Amino acid sequence: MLEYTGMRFANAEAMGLSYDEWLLILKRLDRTPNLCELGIFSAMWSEHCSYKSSKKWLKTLPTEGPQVIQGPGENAGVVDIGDGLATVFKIESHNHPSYIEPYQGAATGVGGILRDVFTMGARPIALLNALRFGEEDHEKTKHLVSGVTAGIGGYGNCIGIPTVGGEVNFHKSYNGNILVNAMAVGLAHADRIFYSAANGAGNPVIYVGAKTGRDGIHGATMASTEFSDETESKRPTVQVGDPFTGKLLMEACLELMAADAVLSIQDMGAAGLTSSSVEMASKGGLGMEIDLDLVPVRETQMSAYEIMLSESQERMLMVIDPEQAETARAIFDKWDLDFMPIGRVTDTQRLVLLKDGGVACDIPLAPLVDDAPEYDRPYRPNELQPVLTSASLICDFLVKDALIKLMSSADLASRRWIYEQYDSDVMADTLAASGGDAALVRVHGTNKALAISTDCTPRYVEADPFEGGAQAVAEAWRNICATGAKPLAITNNLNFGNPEKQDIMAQIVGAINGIGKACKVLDTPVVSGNVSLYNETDSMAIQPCPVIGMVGLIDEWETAVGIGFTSVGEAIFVIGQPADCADGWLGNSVFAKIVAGREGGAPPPVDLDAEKAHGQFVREQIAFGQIKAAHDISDGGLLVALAEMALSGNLGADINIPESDTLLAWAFGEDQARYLVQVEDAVKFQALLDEHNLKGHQIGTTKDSQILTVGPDVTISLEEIRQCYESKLPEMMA
Amino acid sequence: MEVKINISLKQGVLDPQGRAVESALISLGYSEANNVRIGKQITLEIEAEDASRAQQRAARMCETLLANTVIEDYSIEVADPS
Amino acid sequence: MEVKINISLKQGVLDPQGRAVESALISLGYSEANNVRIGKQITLEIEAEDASRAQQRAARMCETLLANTVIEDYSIEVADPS
Amino acid sequence: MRVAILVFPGSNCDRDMMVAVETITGRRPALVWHKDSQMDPVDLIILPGGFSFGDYLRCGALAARAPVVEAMLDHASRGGAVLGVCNGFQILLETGLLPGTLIRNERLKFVCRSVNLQLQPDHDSPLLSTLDPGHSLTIPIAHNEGNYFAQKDDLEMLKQNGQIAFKYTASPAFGPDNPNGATDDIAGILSANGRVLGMMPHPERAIGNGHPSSDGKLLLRAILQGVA
Ligand SMILES: Nc1ncnc2c1ncn2[C@@H]1O[C@H](COP(=O)(O)OP(=O)(O)O)[C@@H](O)[C@H]1O
Ligand SMILES: [Mg+2]
Repeated sequence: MLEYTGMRFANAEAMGLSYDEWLLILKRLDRTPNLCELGIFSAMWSEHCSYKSSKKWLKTLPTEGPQVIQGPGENAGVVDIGDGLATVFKIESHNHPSYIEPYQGAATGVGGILRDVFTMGARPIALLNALRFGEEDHEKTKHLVSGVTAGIGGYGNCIGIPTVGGEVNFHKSYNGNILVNAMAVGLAHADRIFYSAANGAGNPVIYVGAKTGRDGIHGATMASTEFSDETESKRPTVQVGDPFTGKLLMEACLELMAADAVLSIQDMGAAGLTSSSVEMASKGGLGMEIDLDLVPVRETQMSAYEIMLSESQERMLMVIDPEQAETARAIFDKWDLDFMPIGRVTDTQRLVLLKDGGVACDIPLAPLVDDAPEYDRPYRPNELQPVLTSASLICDFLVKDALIKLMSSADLASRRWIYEQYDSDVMADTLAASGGDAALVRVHGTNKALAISTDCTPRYVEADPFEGGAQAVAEAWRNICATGAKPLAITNNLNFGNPEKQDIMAQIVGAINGIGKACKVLDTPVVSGNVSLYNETDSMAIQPCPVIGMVGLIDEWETAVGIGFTSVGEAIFVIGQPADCADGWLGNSVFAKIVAGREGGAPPPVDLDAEKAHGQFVREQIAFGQIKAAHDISDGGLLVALAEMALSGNLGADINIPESDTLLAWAFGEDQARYLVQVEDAVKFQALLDEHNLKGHQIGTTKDSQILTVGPDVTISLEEIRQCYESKLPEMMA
Repeated sequence: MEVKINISLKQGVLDPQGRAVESALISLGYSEANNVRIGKQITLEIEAEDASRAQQRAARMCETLLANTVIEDYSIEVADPS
Repeated sequence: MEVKINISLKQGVLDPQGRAVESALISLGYSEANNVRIGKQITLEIEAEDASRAQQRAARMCETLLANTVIEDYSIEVADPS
Repeated sequence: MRVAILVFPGSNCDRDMMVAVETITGRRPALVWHKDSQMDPVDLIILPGGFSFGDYLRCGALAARAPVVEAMLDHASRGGAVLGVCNGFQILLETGLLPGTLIRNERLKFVCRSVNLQLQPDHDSPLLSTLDPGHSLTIPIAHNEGNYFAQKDDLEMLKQNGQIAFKYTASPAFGPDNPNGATDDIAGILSANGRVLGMMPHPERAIGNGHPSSDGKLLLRAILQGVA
């Protein structure tokens, strides 16, 4: 019956499989695979689907805690937020497609991550992103920034989920390989989470959503190979997002779930029908039989191979309760979506595909999943970079000039040009969107809110993967704590170069170890994530970028604070820094890069115990109403954080400075675990700090002026800062 | 010279807009409508010595800006001034 | 029958997209470009006995849905099947 | 007070509007699906924001031909009150109930932020009569196609008849402002009888309670009072 078209190793190799992997397929099948079968193996065993290079290390991450309802392994992680509710979230990359076609690449990235979340039974309530582009004056940067921004907005705005935050960096290592990571956060009833494991042999398998075309065939394999000019011409048909159909699909699925008709459900993401059918069947310990002639297609003469590997968007696979089939169909009719029984669950533990009256594929499921190769790739870390002294980086720049230069750099300038293109208010529960530390989104109909942030500082990770990995978690932690919310858990997106190179593999190992350590100490388990490797162009690797997406919870959203100064004549405290401090960590800082013109050097060390103590203190004092505004100190250091608070609140301040030869380091050093806060009662607050044994002191006072006064000699008008801070991106993009 | 540039999605690329318009036409009673695709038509004037030169410049414009050649095809018509 | 419908903005109606494209072209060095206007081209198949009937139906579609006759003009071409 | 909110496939501010109206009236408005051609009589029909039918072809165009719109037009022709917000405004223009059209924002980009609106002192509408003439409101916008355009005689008519409801206006916080290039800074217009209002800004996103402004609540309350 089966057509043995005699695939050879050359075919397997062209699909990205190694010789050993090819031999393993022959052994498991006890025959040669046909084209469709080989395609299925290559997709399932691709880096993108199998995590073969990273799995060994991902297993070391902490994934448990009383708050965790579902950790990694499902479409998205699920975390308890009390009152019978749960938050469901995940982050995912769409790097390569976004480089090829920025608008559609970014749009489909958003669509894909949304499906991961509503597949679990959650209504998505917020989107964030983490973007990395090449140098600001690289010929492609403008085109990519505008396309990606429009694409993210194009999908999110239309489907009606607010885009509330994110981050953007520019660096030459991303000139030929941008990063587009999208995170979605949803809300569900804790006892009504839907999973992908198929159940009940004999139950119908239903295909819903958009029709299948020849889009993005073998995208999963594409995402697992290095980029070169050659791949640019070999590219598959670009996937086009259809947020309108995405919206209908989301509403229909949520309605269907509420009707109790769904037994298991899985979106068709990377590797489309292949990974969804294989994962559903194998997780359920069952098998599946699908008649490919029944799959709704929008093009003629699609082969089994093409149908199985198409990455057309807005599609889902589900197993439904046969008694509910008519209810289910009626719901999809209402939303004008295809609803097609295409097969059934079996107990054979095999994937059987029928086409044109014959068998197009008949393979055991176990090898696809269990035998997926897992590598223990050798790694050799680069030598750690030297600690750079302040003296070696300080130049004869005036504090004021340095501040202006930093605030108008692409690294620190306002991202308004980007985030004003995102509908951040739809759903009417957004309390704080882009522009502050973490976004705050109300848990609809309650007093609670979720605080959400995405963070990573790639230059730190490149210099020291372990510290950099830990720092990404620490910064996300600070952003959440600075709103008054309690951090709950993280998702992560590991963007690295080619893991077959030992130094890159060492970055991966180091960063995962750093993330793991930080998550343990800070009690923010990893509940979901995504790995994107081979981010290289013509062998130039990107700056490693393990993005952390953290979600926290605040019980009374009215107690939350923002970064902007709120009132005049109140004390400004720095937390996490002794009063006699006159220096700062300039190595590998934005100051070093922008003002001193020197990249590299050891990044600021991370002290997780200090992070924990300071974060908890800040959160508590916000809840008690002692803190009226809070901002973590990160890129650009203390003075940049201060300027951001002043701009946001539109109030000036007087700042005391130490007597110091290293004033620039004091002002712009990037030492970790620090916050700036505005408090009403300075004496009481100092006493609280002392009582908690925390370093911290008053450094200034808010003023009813539009001026920052820094020490006795320096005054800077907010207008001047605002002007350069706000005009940078619009000018760059003009 | 008057130049018309038609930009359409490549074969095989999903056209959600065309699909939505098609089903709207059908629900409005135009059941005879089929295979609706939506593209752009750009008209412009190009100062050039002759039609072939204008055609050439228009093609350059398409490649560098007007068309997204990853997903779109274009065709150019130069109105013969004679 | 293959039908092409071109929809363009009426004279006098502001075309922000056309203007933006024009200035982008000029800044890319295509100073010979002028008067850029952006319209739509809709292609579809219409089942009909003959070309004139297809033309008629297409015109109805434009009036009821495809064009916003407040600001847009349309023109219809039916590909001669012969 | 009976309020109905029309829901089209792709509407995405229907729930937000429902919550806002319920907050003000204490009564949950009915959500009416686009395929319904019959509708129970109501005092106010609201067309919410979103991307009905994906905004494909032209924004609002496909929704304007949906069955429920017939019922809405009936209601309006009997002098019933209608409010269209953002995409709802676009739909009202496509039905011809209001004159003109909304084209792409001048800067060709989606824009989401707060704007300042000035209620036009010479408006002639019972829906707005409880607000002070010249009242200024801070309300967010979020749209890609909010650039109001009308032919000269239509514009003239709007001015003559007091059919311009709101204009974008300068504010200390946001400076001189026209966020989308709209002709004469027009942000919202009225029908000749003053009972159909279309506007780009989203009052349902400014009802206090965590929103940066509560001016939307003020406005919606005025409309609900004006209808009654
Ligand atoms: N870096 C990571 N950390 C933790 N979990 C991860 C990571 N990368 C992937 N995972 C988990 O592995 C599973 C498979 O992820 P993925 O292949 O991205 O899913 P999808 O089917 O949506 O493409 C998911 O449960 C995901 O959360
Ligand atoms: Mg998934």
